Amino acid sequence: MLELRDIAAKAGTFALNDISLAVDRGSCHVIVGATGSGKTLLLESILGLRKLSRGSVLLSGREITNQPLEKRNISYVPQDLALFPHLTVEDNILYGLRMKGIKDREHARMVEMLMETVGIKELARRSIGNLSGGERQRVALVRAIAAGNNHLLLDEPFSALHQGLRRELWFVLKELQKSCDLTVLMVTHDMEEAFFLGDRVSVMIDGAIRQTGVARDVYEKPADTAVARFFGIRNIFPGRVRALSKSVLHVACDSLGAELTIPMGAALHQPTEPGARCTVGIRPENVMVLKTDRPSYVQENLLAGILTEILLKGATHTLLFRPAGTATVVEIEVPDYALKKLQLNVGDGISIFFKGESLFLI
Amino acid sequence: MLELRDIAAKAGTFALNDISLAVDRGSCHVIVGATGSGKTLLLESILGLRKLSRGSVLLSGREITNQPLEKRNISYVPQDLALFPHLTVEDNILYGLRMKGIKDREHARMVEMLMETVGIKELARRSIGNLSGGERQRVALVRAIAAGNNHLLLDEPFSALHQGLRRELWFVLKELQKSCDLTVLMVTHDMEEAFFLGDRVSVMIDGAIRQTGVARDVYEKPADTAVARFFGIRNIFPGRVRALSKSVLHVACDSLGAELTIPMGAALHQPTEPGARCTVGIRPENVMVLKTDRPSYVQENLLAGILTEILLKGATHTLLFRPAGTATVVEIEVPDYALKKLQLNVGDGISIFFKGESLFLI
Amino acid sequence: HGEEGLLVFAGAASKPPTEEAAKTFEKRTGVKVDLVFGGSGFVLSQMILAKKGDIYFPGSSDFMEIARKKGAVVAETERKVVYLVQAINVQKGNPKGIHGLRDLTRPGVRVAIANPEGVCVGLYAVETIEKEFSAADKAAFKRNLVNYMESCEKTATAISLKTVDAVIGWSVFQHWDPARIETIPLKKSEISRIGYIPVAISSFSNNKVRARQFIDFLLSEEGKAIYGKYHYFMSPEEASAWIGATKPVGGEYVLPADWRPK
Amino acid sequence: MSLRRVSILFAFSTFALFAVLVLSLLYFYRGGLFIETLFSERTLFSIRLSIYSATVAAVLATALAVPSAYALSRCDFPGKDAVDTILELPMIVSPAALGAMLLIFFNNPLGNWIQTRGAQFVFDSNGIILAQFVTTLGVATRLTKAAMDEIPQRYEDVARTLGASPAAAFFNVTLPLCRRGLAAAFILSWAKAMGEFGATITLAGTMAMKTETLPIAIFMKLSTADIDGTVVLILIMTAIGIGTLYAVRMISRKGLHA
Amino acid sequence: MSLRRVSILFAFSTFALFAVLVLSLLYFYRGGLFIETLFSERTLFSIRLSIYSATVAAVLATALAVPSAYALSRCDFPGKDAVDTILELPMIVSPAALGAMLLIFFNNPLGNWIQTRGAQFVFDSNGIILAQFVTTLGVATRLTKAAMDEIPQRYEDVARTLGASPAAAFFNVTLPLCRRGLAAAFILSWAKAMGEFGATITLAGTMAMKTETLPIAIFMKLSTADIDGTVVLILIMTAIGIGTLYAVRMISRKGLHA
Ligand SMILES: Nc1ncnc2c1ncn2[C@@H]1O[C@H](COP(=O)(O)OP(=O)(O)OP(=O)(O)O)[C@@H](O)[C@H]1O
Ligand SMILES: Nc1ncnc2c1ncn2[C@@H]1O[C@H](COP(=O)(O)OP(=O)(O)OP(=O)(O)O)[C@@H](O)[C@H]1O
Ligand SMILES: [Mg+2]
Ligand SMILES: [Mg+2]
Repeated sequence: MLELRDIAAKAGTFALNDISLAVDRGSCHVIVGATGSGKTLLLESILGLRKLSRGSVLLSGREITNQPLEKRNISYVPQDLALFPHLTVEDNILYGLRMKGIKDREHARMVEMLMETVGIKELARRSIGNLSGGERQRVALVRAIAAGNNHLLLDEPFSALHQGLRRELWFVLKELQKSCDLTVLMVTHDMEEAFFLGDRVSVMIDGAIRQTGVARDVYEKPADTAVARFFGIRNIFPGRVRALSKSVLHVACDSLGAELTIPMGAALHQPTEPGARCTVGIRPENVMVLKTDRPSYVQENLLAGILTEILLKGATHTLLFRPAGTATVVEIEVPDYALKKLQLNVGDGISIFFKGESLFLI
Repeated sequence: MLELRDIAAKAGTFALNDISLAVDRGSCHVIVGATGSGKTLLLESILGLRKLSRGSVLLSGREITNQPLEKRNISYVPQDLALFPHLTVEDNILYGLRMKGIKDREHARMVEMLMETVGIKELARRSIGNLSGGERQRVALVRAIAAGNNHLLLDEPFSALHQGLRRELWFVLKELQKSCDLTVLMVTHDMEEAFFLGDRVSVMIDGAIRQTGVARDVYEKPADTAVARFFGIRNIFPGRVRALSKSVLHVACDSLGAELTIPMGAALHQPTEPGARCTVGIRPENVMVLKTDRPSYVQENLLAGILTEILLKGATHTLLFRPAGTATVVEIEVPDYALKKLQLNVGDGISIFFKGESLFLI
Repeated sequence: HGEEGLLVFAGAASKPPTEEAAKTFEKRTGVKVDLVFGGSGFVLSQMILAKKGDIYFPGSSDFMEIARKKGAVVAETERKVVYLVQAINVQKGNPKGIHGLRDLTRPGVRVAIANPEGVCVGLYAVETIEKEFSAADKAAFKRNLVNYMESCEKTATAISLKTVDAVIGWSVFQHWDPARIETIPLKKSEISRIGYIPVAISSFSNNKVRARQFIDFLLSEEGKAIYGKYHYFMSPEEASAWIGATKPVGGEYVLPADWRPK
Repeated sequence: MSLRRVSILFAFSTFALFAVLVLSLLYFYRGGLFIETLFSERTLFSIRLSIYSATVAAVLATALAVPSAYALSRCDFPGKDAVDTILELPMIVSPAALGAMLLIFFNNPLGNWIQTRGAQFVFDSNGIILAQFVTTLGVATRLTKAAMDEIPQRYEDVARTLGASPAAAFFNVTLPLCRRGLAAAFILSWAKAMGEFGATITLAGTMAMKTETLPIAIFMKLSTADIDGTVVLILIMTAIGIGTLYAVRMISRKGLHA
Repeated sequence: MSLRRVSILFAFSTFALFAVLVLSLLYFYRGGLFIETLFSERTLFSIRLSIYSATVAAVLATALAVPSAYALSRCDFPGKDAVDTILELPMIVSPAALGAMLLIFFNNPLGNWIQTRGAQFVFDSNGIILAQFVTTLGVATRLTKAAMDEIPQRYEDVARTLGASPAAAFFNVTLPLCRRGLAAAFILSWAKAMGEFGATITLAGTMAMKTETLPIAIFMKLSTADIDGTVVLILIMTAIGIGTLYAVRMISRKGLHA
């Protein structure tokens, strides 16, 4: 169990602010966040590579805030790997074991098997300098795990691997977590990875943790607009609750010139009373386009307006839409084949439609 | 236009073999491949950082095989970035311009705008040492583009960026390609990236290029089993063409104990006559599971057998299936909710079913 | 230092005969003699700083003067061992055709003398120059003067290595490197005094009896024979005979201020 | 005791060693003489001469060292090992022998020709610079090479893909990257040149107001058994040398570590 | 002309400079004398003494330099700049002055005490080692520090996350990473100690078969205007020194660059 209590640290003009976090024993906690949001800094602060200006770090209930690095028993895969350039792959990997004076056969066999599993066993005698990017990353991973600590901090450990191998290593990591009772805190920018590996996920923005929860919850119920934006919810509109029933919520969005009907359960914190301010969001890919000349079979969450721009991209394209009587821009992502079928032109009057279940209340 | 003719190079015991490639002017050619397959080596060979043991490199028809590095006019974003640690972000970026003595205002403004677009403008005066991983990557990208060459080699240039920013930069790159007439050769291990950016895609395996083509073709019609495996087609079975009509192909797969019906157009090279050997593949996620106690509404490509293992993973799970009367293992990936609905147990007799259009003929 | 052995601080100029003498003395008495050679002043500094040593044996008289003033030697024990006569030394074969003092003022002749501040052969040279040269000659000489050599032996080496055309040194230089050095005698009037090499017991010695014994050996016939072999003058008479006139031995000469920049 | 403590202890014991040496000079120190000696025309001349020639020699040596070090660090060529090894020659043979070798060289027809046609070196202030240059060249090259060896060639290569010529890449990338090593090389060369004595005295002589550098003045004082004078000059030398280096270090710290 | 060519040219001109100096010795060379001098008991003693004391001094200096350099490179402590600057003292004050300082030190009550209770240094072969040690300590520390400065602290930090104590991280990571710099420091120290002359002669004197190292023997030959002997001894010194260094370099190349 790894616990952070109100940690704060500084790096130049950048600051980590009051970060609290608890990673349960044996679980994997994933930190996601934009580049430059302070994820690496946070890991370094936990490890003692950076001085905290405030707060404390606890490991299995024991405070380690002022412990020297080597006494913390936390292994680390740095973003830049920091493999020892003068040692072979094998010596890099066995470094931790040797430092701890662990000589037992079983552990050594475990390490060997691990090397085999991640596919670097044949590299054992190679020097670090002539490995490929992905090979290095795996060496760094094995080196950290082989050190035999129960706590593991991983800074984007799979970023240089191709999809197939990456997925394989996810399984390996899950397996190891169980067999070695590992508590993992990991940084990634791959959402799939976060979903797959993360028992819980934290979203870091500008040096602060904005939301923590189960992956799906965080993804589907962003706590604030910044988190929503990070997860690709590019359409965000302010609103006001007009009425609420047991199953749905009616929100008036002036900027859209329309009232939206949202099922209950679309937000973390439900506005409790009519008149409360709120924010509604929707992913561009969840906005449906209807040609106005076709009969529409939906009535709710339907907006009429004008198609103001078509941005051709590739597999999908982006459309910009202006609801009638407003200056708001709604972003819509449509697949290539759909666009072809619709035969749209800039300036066309079209309707769009938000599926209730894909609307977010923030 | 960048052309490689039968390039070969060595690095220790690893060798690049007879690589030929042509990147059309203004297009983006993506190289995908497993880690350690030689992608970085190939880029380095093109740039002249490594000596070729054979073959030639042509740029716009002009041979540059023996030209000094700086005369090749190819910009490069190395996998390890190699930013100059003694220069500020701005000086790193302007390095190329200064070396070429380009002083015109417009170019400088273009570079400034580029920095703004990728979000590193406020970092201009910072030193390289205290940038985050993703910030560094963007600096390296801008540095390469700012040098003003028409040819650009990118080695996993977006690997440290989160999804949102990564997508934005895809657009930026596409835009730049048009506005600056850039010919791009790029390495990635992100398939989405390859699809989005790559006009053409090459698959590299063990130092050789196994297949080149339009992204979708390569993905859907792998040229050989190695490529197929790389793209996650983990179920691969040998077969023999039994009959072929205008629209479908009947393939007998002894290892499955069944005959498969495959629509024409599922392979790059169609077997021309009955009796020809061929290989059939299918992705685990395209294998459908039917409980045998339910009535089946499909007849084609249906296999009965036994569920031998359930590997619980997370969002999706893997099932292993043995067709009746064989020793073959078929891998099946099912979403979590589906597994729950099916209420399967190891040892159950179940049926599986391959959708014709998701079968590959290799 | 062991009770048995003797530690001698000696000027490097007389190294070969002194080494030979020490060896002979060792053979005769079984007393080990350690010789520290160097510039006479330099070894004196060493002796004072180390507070060690039994015998001080400089290359020339003026250092004995200093040693006496500093109380580094037992004054009464001073003895003169050999005698030296001033001369011009030139390269073998005398390529510049230097035959007398006045030739040293000729343009284009590179001349050196020993440092008159520390080395007596330099001081003697200055005395001669001051006495013999007019102001114009002196100026011409100073123009030709390229260096003050820091020791007696360096003054000789300057000729050996052909770094200068002539030095005003000792007549004995010729015998130090006969293949390269040639001595041009000065006129007898030009020589004011005869130089000598003294020896004395160091005040730091705690083995004065043995030290006395070594000095006695140097002054014995056997000792003298060794120095004679190296063409030192063994008595004032011998030196006067070589000059062709009788000159005083040693004595004081105060270096004029213009030779002593502050 | 922790590594940190132990290592700091060692650092201070090195300091103490040298500090004790300097302090023990005070045993012979006489204040009045210090002022008198320091402000005498002769001492001031020596100080100026020492600083001037050490600076010129160190600049020359470093300037020559940089390209040589580049060749030794980056290029492969026949005879490289020989070049690399001979760099230690000036240290190995001892300064006095080096001076003798220089004298012997000027004894040769070639050396003679240089002296008659070109500049005088023997017993001339040019000789000081030459002697100091020759003694420091080897160490300056060795240190610069060591510094360059630590800079990966990769940066240069990448600079060239950005259009820099090999020379530009060298000047803009490698050279500034090893600036700390270069500064260390220069400072050490300067210090070595300042303290150079054996080769200087042999080649350039000891003439007051002409070729008498501070180390030679110290030696001359010692040679005239003037121990008080020696102590004073050593103190002056120490103060000037260490003071200058301390100042340089403080000033360049900002520039170098920025 | 390309940078490569120019830089190689410079490297060879450095080589040529030293080579010409060595070759010009042959102007005075006499073969018979060479053999005779080389195999005389006295020369052989000098060779042994030189190699022995230089090796001991260089080993001691490097051993002390490593922890000091670590402190200067990795730790912050008050007085660090002073320690850092005083390292150049032995170069600045010139060897003869350094020797004089050592003599003066042993004149002190403390120095005296050491000499009576501990080992004899003044006019003793211990003095040679001490003089060489003191002259090389500064440069050894400076070079080792420069080498360590180039190794990012990060490796040590990561080693510690793997359970290495600061000392273990230092010995297993930093030290081997700067092994080339360390080797260069040792080699330079050895060369410097081999050629050390000023401090040695001042502290230990010139006693034949006792404290006469090769540089001192050369000096004494020169002092007695024995040019032929000087030349022979310089050649012997050069051959031994450069030969040893070349051999060391060839052998360690494999070990270091592996
Ligand atoms: N010395 C400094 N001065 C100013 N800003 C700094 C300094 N050091 C770090 N930063 C800033 O702190 C922020 C956080 O850096 P960090 O490396 O933790 O980001 P990150 O979340 O790991 O990003 P990435 O995903 O790109 O690795 C960055 O914006 C970086 O520029
Ligand atoms: N000196 C060498 N000796 C042996 N093998 C080497 C040497 N240098 C490189 N290799 C091997 O060459 C292969 C190709 O390396 P390269 O860096 O091109 O891989 P890559 O395709 O870029 O992989 P990644 O996606 O991980 O960056 C790797 O397996 C690497 O181990
Ligand atoms: Mg990071
Ligand atoms: Mg790569």
